[in-house]
Amino acid sequence: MDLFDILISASFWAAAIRIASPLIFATMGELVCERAGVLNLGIEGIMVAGAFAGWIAVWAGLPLWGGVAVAFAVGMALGGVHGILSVPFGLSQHVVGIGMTLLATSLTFYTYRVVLPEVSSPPKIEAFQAFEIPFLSKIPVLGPALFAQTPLTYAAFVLVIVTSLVLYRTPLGLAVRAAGENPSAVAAQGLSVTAIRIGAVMVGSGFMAVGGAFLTMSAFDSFFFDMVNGRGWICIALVVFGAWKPGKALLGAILFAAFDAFQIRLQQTPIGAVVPYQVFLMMPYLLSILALVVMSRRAEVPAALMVPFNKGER
Amino acid sequence: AAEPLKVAGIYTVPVEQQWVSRIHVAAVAAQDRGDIAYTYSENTSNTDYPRVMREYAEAGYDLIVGEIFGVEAEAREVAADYPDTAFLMGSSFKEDAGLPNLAVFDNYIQDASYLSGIIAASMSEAGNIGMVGGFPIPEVNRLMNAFMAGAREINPDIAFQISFIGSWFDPPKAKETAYAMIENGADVLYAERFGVSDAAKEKGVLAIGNVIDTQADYPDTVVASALWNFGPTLDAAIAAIRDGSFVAADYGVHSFMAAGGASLAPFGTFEGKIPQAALDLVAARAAAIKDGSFVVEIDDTEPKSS
Amino acid sequence: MTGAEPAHPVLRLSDITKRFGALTANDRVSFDLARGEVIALLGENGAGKTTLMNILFGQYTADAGTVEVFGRILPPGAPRAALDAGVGMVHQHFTLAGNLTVWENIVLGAQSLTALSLKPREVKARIRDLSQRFHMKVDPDARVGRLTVGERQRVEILKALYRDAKILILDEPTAVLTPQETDALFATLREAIAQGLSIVFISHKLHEVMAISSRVIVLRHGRLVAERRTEQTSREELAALMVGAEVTAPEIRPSTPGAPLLSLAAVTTAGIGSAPGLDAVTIDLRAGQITGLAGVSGNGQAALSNLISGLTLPLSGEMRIAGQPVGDWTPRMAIGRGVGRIPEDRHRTGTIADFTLTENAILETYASQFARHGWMDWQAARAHAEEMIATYDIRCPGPDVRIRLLSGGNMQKLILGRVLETGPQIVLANQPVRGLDIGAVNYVHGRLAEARDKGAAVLLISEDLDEILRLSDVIHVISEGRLSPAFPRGTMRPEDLGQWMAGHGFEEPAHAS
Amino acid sequence: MRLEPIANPTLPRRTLPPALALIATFAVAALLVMIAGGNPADVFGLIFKGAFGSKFALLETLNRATPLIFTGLAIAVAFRAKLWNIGAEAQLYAGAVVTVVLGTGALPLPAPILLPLIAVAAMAAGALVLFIPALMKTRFGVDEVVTTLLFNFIFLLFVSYLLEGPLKDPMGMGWPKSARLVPEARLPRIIEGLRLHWGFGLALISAAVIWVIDAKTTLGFEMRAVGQNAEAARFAGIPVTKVILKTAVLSGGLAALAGFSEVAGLKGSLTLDLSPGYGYTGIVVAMLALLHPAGVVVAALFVAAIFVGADSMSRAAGVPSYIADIMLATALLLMVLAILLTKFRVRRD
Ligand SMILES: Nc1ncnc2c1ncn2[C@@H]1O[C@H](COP(=O)(O)OP(=O)(O)OP(=O)(O)O)[C@@H](O)[C@H]1O
Ligand SMILES: Nc1ncnc2c1ncn2[C@@H]1O[C@H](COP(=O)(O)OP(=O)(O)OP(=O)(O)O)[C@@H](O)[C@H]1O
Ligand SMILES: [Mg+2]
Ligand SMILES: [Mg+2]
Repeated sequence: MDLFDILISASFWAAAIRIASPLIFATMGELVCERAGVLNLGIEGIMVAGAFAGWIAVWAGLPLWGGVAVAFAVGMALGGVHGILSVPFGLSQHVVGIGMTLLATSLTFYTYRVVLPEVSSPPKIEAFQAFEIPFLSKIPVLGPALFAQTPLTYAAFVLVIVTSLVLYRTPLGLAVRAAGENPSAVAAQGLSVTAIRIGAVMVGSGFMAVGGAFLTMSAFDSFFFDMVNGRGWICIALVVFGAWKPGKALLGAILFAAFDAFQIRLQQTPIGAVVPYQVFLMMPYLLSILALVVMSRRAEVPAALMVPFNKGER
Repeated sequence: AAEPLKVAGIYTVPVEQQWVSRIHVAAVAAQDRGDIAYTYSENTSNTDYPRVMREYAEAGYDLIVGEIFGVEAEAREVAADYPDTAFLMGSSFKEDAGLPNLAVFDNYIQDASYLSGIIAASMSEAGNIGMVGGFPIPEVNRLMNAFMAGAREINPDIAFQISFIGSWFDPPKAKETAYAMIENGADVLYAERFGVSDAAKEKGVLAIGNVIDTQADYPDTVVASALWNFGPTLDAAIAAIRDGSFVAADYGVHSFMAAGGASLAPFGTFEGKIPQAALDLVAARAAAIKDGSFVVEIDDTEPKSS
Repeated sequence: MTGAEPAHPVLRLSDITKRFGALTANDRVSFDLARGEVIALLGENGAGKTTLMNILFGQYTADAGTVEVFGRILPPGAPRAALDAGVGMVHQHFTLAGNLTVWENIVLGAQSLTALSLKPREVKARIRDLSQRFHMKVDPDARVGRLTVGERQRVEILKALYRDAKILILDEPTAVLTPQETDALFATLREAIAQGLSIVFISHKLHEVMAISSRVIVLRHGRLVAERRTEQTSREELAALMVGAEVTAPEIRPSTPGAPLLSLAAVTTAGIGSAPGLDAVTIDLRAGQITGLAGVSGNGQAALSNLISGLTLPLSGEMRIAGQPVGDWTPRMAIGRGVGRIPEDRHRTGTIADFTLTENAILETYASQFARHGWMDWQAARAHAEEMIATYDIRCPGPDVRIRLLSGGNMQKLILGRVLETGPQIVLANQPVRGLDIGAVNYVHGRLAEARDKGAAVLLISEDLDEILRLSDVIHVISEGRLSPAFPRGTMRPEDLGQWMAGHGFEEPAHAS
Repeated sequence: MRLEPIANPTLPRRTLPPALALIATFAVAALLVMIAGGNPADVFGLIFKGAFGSKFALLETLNRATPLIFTGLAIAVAFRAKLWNIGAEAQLYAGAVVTVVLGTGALPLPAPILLPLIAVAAMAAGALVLFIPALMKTRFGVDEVVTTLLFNFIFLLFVSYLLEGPLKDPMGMGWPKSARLVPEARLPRIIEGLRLHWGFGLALISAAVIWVIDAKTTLGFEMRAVGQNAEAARFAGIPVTKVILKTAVLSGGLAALAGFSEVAGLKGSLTLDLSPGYGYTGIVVAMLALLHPAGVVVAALFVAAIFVGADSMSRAAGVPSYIADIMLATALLLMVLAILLTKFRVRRD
């Protein structure tokens, strides 16, 4: 297939959107955390936990959306731990994040092994199926790419809109944005920086967990160790790439996913026969860095990101 | 009956991984028979591997099973330090007479893979087969190459699309890769990784299994599978330890079809849907392999798309 | 609302005591505030003014004592309750989020967090209404990060007014304002008083205190030591009450200028953020002379200061030091060429908060004087710091204390010492007494004059015309990056300078003397 | 809630929180062991035995601590200058790659010359790997948290390419791994017959060197100044950009030594899974140590002991070995909290 043909094919963009979906959830989650001033390096582990929790809940008999809710709740709980350690106690967000990733991952694996001690391949669930939106899915190229996805993908897009609306159009979002920029501005208005930040980390972590659950409940239908495979870390880059704005971050996620979908297809072209496959796998990362260099000057980092706030001190 | 042997497995991946799962299943079966008492450590990184070997050896295990592809030299040092413990290790190297307590094996199921390739080619109308692998390591390459050789016997011009996803456990990624291959014309997929058969199932094309039999999960998709049965390998080791004859040896032969270590899975739902010509060829090759008149080449080099 | 009866003050502090460890920051402080009254709170740096206001506003919890607003005791430690009771506070350090717009900052926390909309249109209309009523010009849609200090100040006040504050607390609101901005602020405050608000006002500038307050309360070491009606007191008395002794300003004698030590010829530099750069500036800084640079902040002072400090290079034009053109130019080279620099912001630029006094003392000279072949001589550094503590009267527990714990005045003394002890040829003093109490101000001024007398060329950048007029041997005004001619001591009245500061007089091309 | 510094913490104040953190960690482990069907009563004994109970166990703990000392130091150095190096993993592999390139026979030199040469070259490679993100930070203002993080993936893929391509052991039967080092390129054992190698010694020496740099040299002073307040440092004449780049070189070099030590001291060859996340764990080690080099050694030993002990315990108790990682994570999180509580008091208001 010609490279250009690939780029204009509906199936390619459908793949890009599919690959992007879990990233969109988790990126929105990370974005919410960082907007409130907390870098959440627990993302990778929280996604693992969410992937497992949603899947096992459905396996145990819950409906699919029930599984999503369970994943969200598990993410919230882990986010709560992250929040308590990093906000009122002000512990290093790097340490808490890495510790949370280790904790969430190992707890998940442990739970998996305790629940399913003797299996040679993990059980499958009836995952979300693609749902063609009437009419819209008939639009050429765009239709099959955008409107023949699973409900969870649609939810990812809705989440971007909701995140955006809440952040920019509601008092709560205003407080979150202020907490990430200058927490004393929030405290001086009688609002609790601690509560806002912990809340943001919890909700954001919930989104991350749903991103993980996408992998086991939409992209695939069972859970494997290590299946999150670094996607969480990508989302941290995507937040920066998106300059902490939901819309741009969404764009970044789709772009990254498009590169991923593209490299998969590129491997089957004549180029693929001569270039080592690692080069293709590297491509999305390299392009992210390149994009960061190009974008860097304009991005506005939340000023209080990674800065703990303690009422007693200035 | 005699005291069960104390057997420990050390795996660098979770026991769900196909390759390891065959060892695990065989060991559990042996335990259920009462032959061994079995325990295992999974997801042990190569950094920790020698330490874990030592711990089991120190704890007095009779037999340690596992995979030392990444730690060949260190593992041999450990084996040398514990001459009374038998080590049966997946390894790319041959046994070493100077290290009598370490025997090697691998999944030499190229015979079955070859046969599954014949079937794959016969089922592919497009003459285009997609193959998704984790990493191009010897035992993956070996089976892919045998599969491709078998397929070419039916259709010398058949095209192969080959991709490695750089992970053992990323079914969504494997699935996406498989989708791309189907878009690109593949109508039969070689399912080296989890996720590939799922893509085939969704897109209504066929898949060929590898190492394990997954037809029950994909009844209308998985046509045939090249199975690995670790039982003969393990049983041979247990017997050897029991009668004190365990020595450095290449247990890989126990994975050959002739030894019952490899087989083509029953066609099950695809019974009667495979062209007779292919079935005849499979039968002929299988017989020739068993009597030694046909040898499937062992080729560990990285396969390339064609 | 009817006029408050004298028996019912709008605010009553009773026996407020607050300790920080061993230190008693407020010691049984009590006072009342009546409706429509302005109380000025005076005291040296560290006297406990901010602490007291933070307690009143609920940001700190008092160890003892109560805060009563409109007859009701506020729960301790709850800014929310204070806000709801009608207390608004403008903090010494602004509490604004730079990434948000003016209206967003104002409405932050004023609406229920569960509300589904910010109602921007209503909010902005209300802000416009308020800004009209109180004579404060702001653009509700401007991003706060881009505003000048004066504008930010207005946003802070609007924040309080937006919440219907009846009591306004202003902690050093004028410390960073230009005289014009201060005037505008006072106009607003008078309007507020007229509309029934009551105000607590903190400032180190006694003329402001005299101008705006009706009553003055003086704190010393956390205790309320005096209370005066403004019309019955004088600046001299207040100064003495604050310090606890007679205060005399250093006498500044006229000087005889020498050769130019630093000169700029038609220098143009890049702007900094929204502030302009220098626009073909020509100036000579002469030995034995204090050159005052007056001007509204944000007119190129930062550009000039950065240039002299070694942080930037001219885009065009030439800078000479002692007649030698400078080529490569870095802060380290500036120090090497004898340029001593007192930066505008002692917290951000002048010191490293978590470094010890010793480390801060050698920050500019560690490589040249306290290290050999890359090895630090900490013993010498410490000895040097001890010497500086003694010479410059830095009040502190010792050379190992983290600089963060020093008061602004003592921090400034350290910076001053760091600059002066190398015997600089050229001294750049950018806002050297901002936020300092009278005693500290006098000290810094005295030392600057002393440096001049020893032959240094001093450039004093300040927005405080009093300070400029008192200290400078020659004055320039800067506006939009352009420089006025030099006005020798005694030739200009404040009003004249004000005209220049407002940009008048620049029509003709600027002539440098 | 508010944290209030304690001026002079008493002895119980300084010891009780860490002790409680440790006890809580063991309690968590015991609970998990019980859920998994093991005997919780044995947990403590088995962990202790696994980490220190025999010469073998002790040496394993020290071996495990060795790369963590290097990466911990690398992070401590970088974080002090507020250079957020999350890419120690990549730098570690850079060191390992160079060790393999130079140590597999390319240079026919005797050990006393070859080993230092390799070590220096490895450091240079690690330095380079961090230098690039540092340069992007100073030049373009690109956030190094992200770039160093992404570099980990890129570099690992690069190593994967090398191991399947140019560096693949021709005698390795196709498995992606490098050839073995020549004996001259191997770090000798500290005591013959025991598995502990001179990499551990080198780690201790590195810690001492960093300590000296921090406390006694102008570079240490500059790095701290830049980390605490770059603007003030620049104003005072400290060449901030240069200092950041120097910090990057030092940090990347230290991380690379972890790779050098693992390959030359322990493994003798390079595989793709050389490091089970030492680069990331180094961050935790450094923070536990409050970025102090001596603390890094202690923290690395602590982390290693918990992991080795708990891993061994899980085998002895017949429960999933993931408990070891859970314990490690719990211990880390609770211990950083405990260290905070030795210096601060929690006040409610
Ligand atoms: N958060 C704090 N922790 C410990 N001590 C403090 C704290 N805040 C203030 N102090 C102490 O309280 C005293 C009073 O400080 P405060 O800030 O109230 O002074 P101030 O009168 O506002 O000074 P200035 O005129 O410089 O603003 C100081 O000497 C200081 O030692
Ligand atoms: N976190 C703190 N811990 C202890 N003391 C503090 C703390 N913050 C401030 N202080 C004390 O508060 C006093 C006043 O602090 P502040 O910073 O208001 O000084 P300042 O003279 O007003 O300086 P500036 O006007 O430059 O801000 C100082 O004496 C300082 O010791
Ligand atoms: Mg104050
Ligand atoms: Mg002050």
